Amino acid sequence: MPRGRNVGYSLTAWWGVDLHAAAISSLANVTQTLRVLRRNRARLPLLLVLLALLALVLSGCTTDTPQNTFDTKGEVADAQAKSFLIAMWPAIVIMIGVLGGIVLIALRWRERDPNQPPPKQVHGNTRLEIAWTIAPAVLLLAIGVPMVAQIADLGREPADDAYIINVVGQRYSWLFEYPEEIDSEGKPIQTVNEAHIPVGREVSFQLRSVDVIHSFWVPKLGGKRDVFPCNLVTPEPEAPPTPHGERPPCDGGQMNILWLKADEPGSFSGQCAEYCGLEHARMTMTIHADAQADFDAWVKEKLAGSSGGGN
Amino acid sequence: MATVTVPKRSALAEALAGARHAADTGHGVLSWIATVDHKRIGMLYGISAFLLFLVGGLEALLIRTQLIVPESGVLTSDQYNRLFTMHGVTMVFMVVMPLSAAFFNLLVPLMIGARDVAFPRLNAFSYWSFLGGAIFLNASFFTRDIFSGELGAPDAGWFGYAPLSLPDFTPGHGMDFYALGLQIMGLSSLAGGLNFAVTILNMRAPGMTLFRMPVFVWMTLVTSFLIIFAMPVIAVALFELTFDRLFNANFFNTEAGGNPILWQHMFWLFGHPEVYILILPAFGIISEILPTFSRKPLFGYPFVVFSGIAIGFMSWGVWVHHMYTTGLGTIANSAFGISTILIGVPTGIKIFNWMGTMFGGVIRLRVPMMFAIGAVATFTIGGLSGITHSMVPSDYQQQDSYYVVAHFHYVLFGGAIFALFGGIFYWAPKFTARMFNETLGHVQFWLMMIGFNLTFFPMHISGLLGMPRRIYTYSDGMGWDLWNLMSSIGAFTIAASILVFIANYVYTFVMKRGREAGDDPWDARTLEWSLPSPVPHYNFAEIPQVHSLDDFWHRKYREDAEGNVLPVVAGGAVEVAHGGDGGGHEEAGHGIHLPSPSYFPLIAALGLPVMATGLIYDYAIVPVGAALLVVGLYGWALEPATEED
Amino acid sequence: MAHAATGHLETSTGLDNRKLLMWFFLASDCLFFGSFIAAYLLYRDRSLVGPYPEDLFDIPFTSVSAFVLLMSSVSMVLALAAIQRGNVRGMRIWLFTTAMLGTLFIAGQAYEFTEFYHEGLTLSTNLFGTTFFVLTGFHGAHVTIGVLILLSLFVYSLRGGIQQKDSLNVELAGLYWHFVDIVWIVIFTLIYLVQP
Amino acid sequence: MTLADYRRQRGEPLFDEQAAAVQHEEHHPNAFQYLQIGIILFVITAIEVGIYYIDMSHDLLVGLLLALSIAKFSLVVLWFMHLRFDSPVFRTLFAVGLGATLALFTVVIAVSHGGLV
Ligand code: HEA
Ligand code: HEA
Ligand code: CUA
Ligand SMILES: [Cu+2]
Repeated sequence: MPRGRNVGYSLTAWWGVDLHAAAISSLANVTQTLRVLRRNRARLPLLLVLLALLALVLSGCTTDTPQNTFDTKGEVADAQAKSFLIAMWPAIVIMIGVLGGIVLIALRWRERDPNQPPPKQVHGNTRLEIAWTIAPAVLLLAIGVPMVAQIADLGREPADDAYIINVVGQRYSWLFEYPEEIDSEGKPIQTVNEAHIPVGREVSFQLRSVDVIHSFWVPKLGGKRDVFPCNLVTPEPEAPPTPHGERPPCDGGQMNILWLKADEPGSFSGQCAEYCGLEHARMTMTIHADAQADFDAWVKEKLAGSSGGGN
Repeated sequence: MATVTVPKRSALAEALAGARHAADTGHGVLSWIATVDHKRIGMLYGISAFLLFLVGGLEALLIRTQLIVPESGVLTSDQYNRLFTMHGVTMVFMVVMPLSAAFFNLLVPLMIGARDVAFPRLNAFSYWSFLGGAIFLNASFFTRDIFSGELGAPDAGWFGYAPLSLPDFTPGHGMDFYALGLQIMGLSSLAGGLNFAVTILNMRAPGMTLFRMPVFVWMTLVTSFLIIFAMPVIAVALFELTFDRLFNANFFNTEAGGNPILWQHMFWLFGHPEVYILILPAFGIISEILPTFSRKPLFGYPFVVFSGIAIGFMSWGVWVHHMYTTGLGTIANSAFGISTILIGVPTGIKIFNWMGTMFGGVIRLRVPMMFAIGAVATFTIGGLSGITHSMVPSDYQQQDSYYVVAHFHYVLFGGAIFALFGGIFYWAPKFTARMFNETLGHVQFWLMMIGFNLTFFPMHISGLLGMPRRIYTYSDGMGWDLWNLMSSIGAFTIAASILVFIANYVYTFVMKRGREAGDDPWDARTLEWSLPSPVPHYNFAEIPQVHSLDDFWHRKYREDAEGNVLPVVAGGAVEVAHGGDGGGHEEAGHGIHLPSPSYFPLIAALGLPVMATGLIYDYAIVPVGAALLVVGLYGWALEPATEED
Repeated sequence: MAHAATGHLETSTGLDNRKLLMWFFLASDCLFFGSFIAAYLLYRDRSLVGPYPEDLFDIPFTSVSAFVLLMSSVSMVLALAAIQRGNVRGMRIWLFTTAMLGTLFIAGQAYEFTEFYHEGLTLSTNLFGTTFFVLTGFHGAHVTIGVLILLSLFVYSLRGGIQQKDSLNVELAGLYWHFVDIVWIVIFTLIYLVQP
Repeated sequence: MTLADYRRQRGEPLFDEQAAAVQHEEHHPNAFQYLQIGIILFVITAIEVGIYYIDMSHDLLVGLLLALSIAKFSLVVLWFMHLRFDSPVFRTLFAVGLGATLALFTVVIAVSHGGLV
């Protein structure tokens, strides 16, 4: 019984393919493919559809919508949008390369005639393999290194003069507490689902939940941070405004701290981003960033008014 | 080669032996229920998984109907939450995993030249416990008054984050069903993983060295390893949840100092390897289809294999990328960010080698090839959005937004489901001897491709526009309306494509209008095509001697030093492959001792959901289930694997 | 426990299917117990209310039961050595001894659990109760299953079911048994002896 | 599986059908050796419990206890479970399981809230 050549595993065999020939022939093939495509006007609509889609996408990104992560209004959100783009542009280039490559190859080497004999049997090419191992690795590390720097940047503790706001997440509302603004009864002022923050100053949100996990997210100011259950070991009233960076101990869970900074005044909407039950969809909030004077005025008004109560 | 015959048989044993004999005829329902034949088990897996795909898809359609416009009231939030939880759980554990298992079962023994898997009855047990678990979990829908719209299904999301998953926050039995149902299906997968790992290492035909195995077999092996090491972790997490829910334990009880992050670690420590468990079989399928339809060997075979192994290995070091926003700290996020990013390298190797395979081939754009190419293309998009996720600062904005939903549907639907459909079209002729209708197949492909992109591409945008996932409604003015509308239209387009597939199935197999396939309709490369279609129950009349990678191709074609192809003298090799000529089959079949059918795996598997039901509703039922399990296991152990005749 | 007869008398690796299966399973079980032990360690010292481990642990008692389990490993391996030499009677004796030592261990654990319970520790008292009972409980379940397997082999051998050529059955049971034993070695050290 | 590749490079057959010949069944220790191991195990346990009652620095105690239990563990695994004599496949499998367990859960504990990092 006749048998084919044994092409079992042998590393040296993979070096056997002549790289030069392969390279030259592939170059020739690509040019030929392009020529085929140019001749074939039928593909034009496809291209147009793709372009239209791209236009749609781009228009989507510039629409002024309340939670647009690209319509950034603070340095944290800025940095994060930048981080996305650092990954997105290479990704788009690779996507076009790979998808385009697949389509071109499939069209160029399509079977023309059912009796076409099998093509030349190419088993591989080690140099190519090494190339397409190293190149992506280098590219990925190139975006990975700035990423680490950014993580450290965003992960640093809030500045010393950061304005502290305690955030208590509960199904399905947000309670904001201003430990730096104590009213006549010795209680910090509180608001529900709406918070005021000063513009241009870092705000340290100290996040904890009294039930399940929520996630604090105000897209225009910055990415989210999860709000974990945390029963403060020291009961609340006595808990002094926490020194920056040091999380007060809690039983179970932990308190997370997220610092954000608004660059311009405005009202920014946010929403709970961790599924927390029936009304997760409606656990929304608005953060009003006020110029310092307006903010002070708001605080004064709150302190003068009856302690507690909404906004 | 039974070792011992138990001296006296009780009446029960007699009856069982009788039933076993009845099952041995190869016809009728009994023969399917008691089957230990890997091909039949594979088909059972496939059919069950496809039906569950319709269930999960129906759930998705309800989700998309609810989200079609802002503030719609089609579903209540309670219904919505249960539907998306069950949608995720169904698609992951009851569709993609069992569909992959279907292909393992159908193909692995044939591809390595074996008559069955190493443990045929364990294999049957895997199937029945999967089915039992799936029915059990879906039965939860009916535990409340479903006709007045109250669904009883689990409602804490597919990853069931604690403490939401505790009875204080998700009362009712839904999450009990989740914990116990997944436990049963996990056991089923573990049994399957063990079985296939042993099968692949131990049951290869002479000459079938590891590096002559088809890539699909390799990917099955890697997947089996992942299953073997990942399943115990989720088993423990689910046990902990079960104890918390049913016996008031404190694993995740924050009041007692419990730490919810523990659940997240355990879930994702399992969960990330799990997503590669879902995709690697699909990679294997792609790696079989592309060479056949390009009429070239797989480009860089050892690199494709090693990159698969590398992916399996690296998948253990990236789980924290699901937890970037939990505040684990700069060091953890940086380390896991880098490791996650780097997983793009071995995946890229696969993509490039697939392109290399097609490059310079003679590409037949038949239906399986279309699905395989489609899978590569859409998976690439999903993988690249995965890279944007792995950028930690950028993920702070994307985590738990629709951008994630877009990412994982691109890899899961675009990668896995497309490839699995390709596999169905590719291998169906082997097991049914009929070809699916080609035109309907192409219609399905294009509908699915368009519908898929229409559904999931806009989710990238709605996600970046700040739309969180798992919200049952949204207000207008958020700028999400258009994108959701597109997604919903797309979802129904996908549904149409699935209907086309069902129509194709009916046309081909029910109306029997499908073309006769013949033994080797695609001019394929691997051993299973050397067998007659449908494959005889003993698979190989004579265990083949394997001489090379793509052995079957080399029986048909010769290759000169430059790689030019010369056909082998027509027919010769193929006939030998059948183990003789036509008449030989029947005779050959007689001398072969195959494992006899057995009811015990079914009985043992049945015990599991019964026990689980007992745990939830009435402890008195637990011993009944336990008894079934024990009887099943003892019967199984004592019954000779092969009945002597 | 008959051989799976699938037409392959010899396997590709030369290793027996069932033995390979057992080792895969044991490797997998490492992660099973590892998960529970990790939960215990993560929660050690985090219980909000007592009783705490140092209030309850009775080291001499647990040392004895750890010792019992350890010695059962010795008798197990002796059972294997016996059947490999064709000494069925010896095997029976050692199998039975092993099963009894295992039962003794379980009895000790039952005693320990009730003792703890009387001192106020339940599954829901605190984190210690939860993690301790579940971890050692799952280990106990493993031992119980092991005892059942050993007794089944014992009974089977009485009916002549195990001869020298079937020594693999004993070897497999042994692998499982030893594994359960080494898990206890780890638990005994990490949970009982090493206190923060 | 990297092991296979390694064997291949060294020209060893273990993953092939020829390997059936390379079986180590014969090297099992005998009953006497098992008993010796048993005695060592007994002694180690006794030492463990003994030092538990000796007054010494906590770190030293923990170190000693860990070392002794690793010794016990290894004795059982290598001798009673025959990993010393049996096929390297088993050894590799078990090492992978054990190594994965150690590595993964060390990281889990390290990066949990209130963990080491
Ligand atoms: C089949 C399943 C599958 C697969 C294969 C992947 C593959 C990847 N996934 Fe995905 N993922 C999921 C299923 C999957 N994922 C699921 C289900 C979730 C959500 C769970 C939930 O929350 O419900 C998720 C979530 C998820 C997250 C968390 C998002 C969040 O919640 O915040 C992240 C973060 O890093 C991530 C990353 C990646 C990466 C980097 C890959 C990589 O493996 C991708 C690698 C592939 C490529 C990169 C493309 C091909 C490569 C090239 C063409 C080479 C050149 C490329 C470069 C140089 C970039 N995934
Ligand atoms: C393999 C995995 C897989 C697959 C294939 C799919 C397929 C689909 N998914 Fe799913 N999805 C997940 C895995 C998957 N999904 C996971 C893991 C989640 C996360 C869950 C969570 O957050 O907990 C999720 C979440 C998820 C969401 C987010 C919900 C939310 O966060 O609020 C959405 C929203 O649109 C969605 C949509 C869809 C759609 C439209 C399809 C479609 O492609 C489905 C197409 C199939 C059909 C349309 C079936 C055809 C049916 C018929 C033709 C009817 C005929 C019926 C009979 C004859 C009875 N999915
Ligand atoms: Cu709170 Cu979602
Ligand atoms: Cu992941």
